[in-house]
Amino acid sequence: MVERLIPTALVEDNKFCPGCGHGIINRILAEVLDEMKLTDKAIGSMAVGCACLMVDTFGVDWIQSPHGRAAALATGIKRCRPENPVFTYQGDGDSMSIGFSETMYAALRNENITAILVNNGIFGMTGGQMAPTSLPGQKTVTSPMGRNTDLTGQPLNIINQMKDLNIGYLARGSVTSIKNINRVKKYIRNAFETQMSGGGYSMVEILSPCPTNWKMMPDKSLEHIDNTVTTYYPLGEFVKKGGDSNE
Amino acid sequence: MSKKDNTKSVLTLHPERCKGCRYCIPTCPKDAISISDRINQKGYKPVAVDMETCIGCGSCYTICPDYVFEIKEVQ
Amino acid sequence: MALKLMKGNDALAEAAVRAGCRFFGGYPITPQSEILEYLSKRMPEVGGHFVQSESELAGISMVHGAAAAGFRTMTSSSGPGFSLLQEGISYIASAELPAVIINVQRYGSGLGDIFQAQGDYFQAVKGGGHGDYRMIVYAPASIQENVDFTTLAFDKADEYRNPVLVLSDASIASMMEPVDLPEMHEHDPNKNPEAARGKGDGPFKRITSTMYYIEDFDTYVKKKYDTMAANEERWESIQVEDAELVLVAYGITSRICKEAVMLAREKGIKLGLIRPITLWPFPAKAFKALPDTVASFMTVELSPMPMIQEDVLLSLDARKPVHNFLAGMNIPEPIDIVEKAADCIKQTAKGACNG
Amino acid sequence: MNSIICSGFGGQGILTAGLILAKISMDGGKQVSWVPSYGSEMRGGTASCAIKVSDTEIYSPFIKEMNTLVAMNEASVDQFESLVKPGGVLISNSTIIQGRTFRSDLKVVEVAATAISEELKNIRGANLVMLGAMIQATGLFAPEFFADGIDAYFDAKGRNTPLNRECYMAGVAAAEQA
Repeated sequence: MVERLIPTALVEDNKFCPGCGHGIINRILAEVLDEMKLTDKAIGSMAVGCACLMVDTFGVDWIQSPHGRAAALATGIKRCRPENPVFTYQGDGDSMSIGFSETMYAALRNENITAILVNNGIFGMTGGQMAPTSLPGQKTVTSPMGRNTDLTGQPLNIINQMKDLNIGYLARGSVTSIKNINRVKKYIRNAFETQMSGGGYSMVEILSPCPTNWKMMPDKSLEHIDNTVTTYYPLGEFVKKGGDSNE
Repeated sequence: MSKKDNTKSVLTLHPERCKGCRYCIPTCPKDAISISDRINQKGYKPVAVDMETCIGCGSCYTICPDYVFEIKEVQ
Repeated sequence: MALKLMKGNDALAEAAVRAGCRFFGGYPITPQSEILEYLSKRMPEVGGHFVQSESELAGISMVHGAAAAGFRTMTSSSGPGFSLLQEGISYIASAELPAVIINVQRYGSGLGDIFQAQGDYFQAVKGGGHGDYRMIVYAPASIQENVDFTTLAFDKADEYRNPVLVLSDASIASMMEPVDLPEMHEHDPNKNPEAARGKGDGPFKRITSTMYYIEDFDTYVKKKYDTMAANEERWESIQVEDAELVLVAYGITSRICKEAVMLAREKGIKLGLIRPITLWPFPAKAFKALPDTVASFMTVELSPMPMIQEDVLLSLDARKPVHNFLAGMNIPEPIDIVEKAADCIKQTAKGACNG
Repeated sequence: MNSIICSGFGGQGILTAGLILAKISMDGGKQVSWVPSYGSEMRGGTASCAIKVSDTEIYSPFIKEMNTLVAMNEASVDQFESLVKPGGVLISNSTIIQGRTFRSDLKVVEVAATAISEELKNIRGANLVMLGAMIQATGLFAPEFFADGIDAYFDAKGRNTPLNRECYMAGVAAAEQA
């Protein structure tokens, strides 16, 4: 199939900044839901942050979570409605800073949900503050001299936190190239297939550009991910209890 | 695949959605995409596609964050 | 109908189950932990779900999710944990979802201690969370009322699509009394078309602050809470018809005050009692309807500082003196209440009207 | 209105004794309340519970002055004897509480509850011995009615033995002789 049509879940133009990776990730997620015929059943637990901008543009049932609590809301939804695909869509600030506890405990309980964690190394919506995932030396509006790891600790690698847990699926991708985007799509599909087969917690972390707050041109942002960010956050599948997707 | 059943992949462009990030330009294997001179309703200079050169491979669709491109099969 | 001898926390938890509650998320903290313990066993028996959450923040958020999915749901906590619930309560109110919250009050700010107290009054009735919302707050005074008001709380949460708080305390939590439990009630989670269950063939649902989708939200939300305030006041008045001084107390304290009223009457002292059953809306109507004989009031509170006094003064337009009997961490003795009340009656007659 | 405090070491079954009393009172058509008070230790600390039994509405469930004190140990007497109303009943576990002079305005029944329960090979039944003495001494309920109540209580828990009733009846008998 060469036909590439805008998936049905994308009901309006997105509201992200030029070059923002969320737009690509939204489309891949929508494609997977469409292809798996899950769009009509899916329930999303939405983070606070740039993810909020999806609420009118991404056409699945949404529940707006308080900042950081998306995984806890998803737990409540999934326990009550186990037949529905339930996912969180969160940035790194939401899922790994204020919501680190909720994110980790959903994984520790092996909740049968899918977490889409978008890592752009920064708090985007609030104006580019340092995130737990910001790189050493990274200049942000709250680390104007560059992130000092002596004072702020090392960047948080969520995959390392989760890879030894009893969970269903764990992967990290990026959206910097056709190859990487196709790979992320496969990861997201694997994640939802894990959930739909009752395989437990599935999480896909996606390295994504934030040209606006990185103060970088979009093309340079993609190069920055490939050349620098992935050295801290290697790509790949880290936990895969089920088989390959039959895509 | 498309050749077998005599269909052709044709690009549909939605330039009003374009925010001018230019991800598609280096991604296009045929260098068929450029920035136009006009300004769209979002206030950006949208991309333009040389339809003669385009092979409908869908690379632009894949990289575009703003759903500017679609590839349709036509007879 | 067979009466059952039950502990306050257990009876409350069973009432929730019988009201159709099928999801509970919560975190251990004394003196509410028995609610968790009870429901961890009971929920699976009725096909419901129990999650011991990693924190109160997560617990209330799980409740938020379950409520959005259309289920009757509850969390419970005490003191420090109740503080952590405020974030979620505000969000649930803002999304206009029904949920029942239990606060089994314990003593003190900060860590405090595990015994009975009434110091969470302001946080409960003035709204501990951010923004423009109110909650109906029920103050049970017996195990039967723990059951009755928890049951009612689920109905009112559905009726107004708003969280409802049951404000219990450590003594009601741990004591036992006979209760008449209601029949089992099943709640249909799909009854509300707005429940999240996947969009199906219809439009997708956005369960978030309703302010985004309601025109003239200011007027809408004010009307919502004005209606609740106007319709939901509940109270009990005892011997106020000829009283000179009316005691005001809620929950467990009101029962000690009832005894004080009886004791006072034996001594010829004309005491009455207004027991607010709803703390929000505060039963202002009870104060408007009093006879002229009532010259002053005395609140009796398990707190070192007066709290309900503020709402009594508002209900009276501050026209009459309101004294306090502040028991702090000690259970007050009825005789001490009577003696202080007699003293206040004398003071009021002399024209003194402070504290 | 009858107000009763049962008090002893944690683990002596004192809360259960109060609970059985409350349950049987409820089944007997009375209004009841049961309020526990115990130290932080699950076992070995001082434990007590306050029971009110009444024909009319119980206002405060708390007890300051009581009609009856069921004391399983010395500490219980120290803490509560002065709060028993004049003419009230004090049941004292004389296996543990020995050589003590009690208030003269109380009806004191000394019963060797722990020893009796040991003799009957039901060491955990000392609380039932105390309850038997209490029922006999106060006349709160007919002793046979209460004995049936004890059987019903343990039957409902699925762990009754005839020894429970025996312990209780031994307490009744001890109070009769006292």
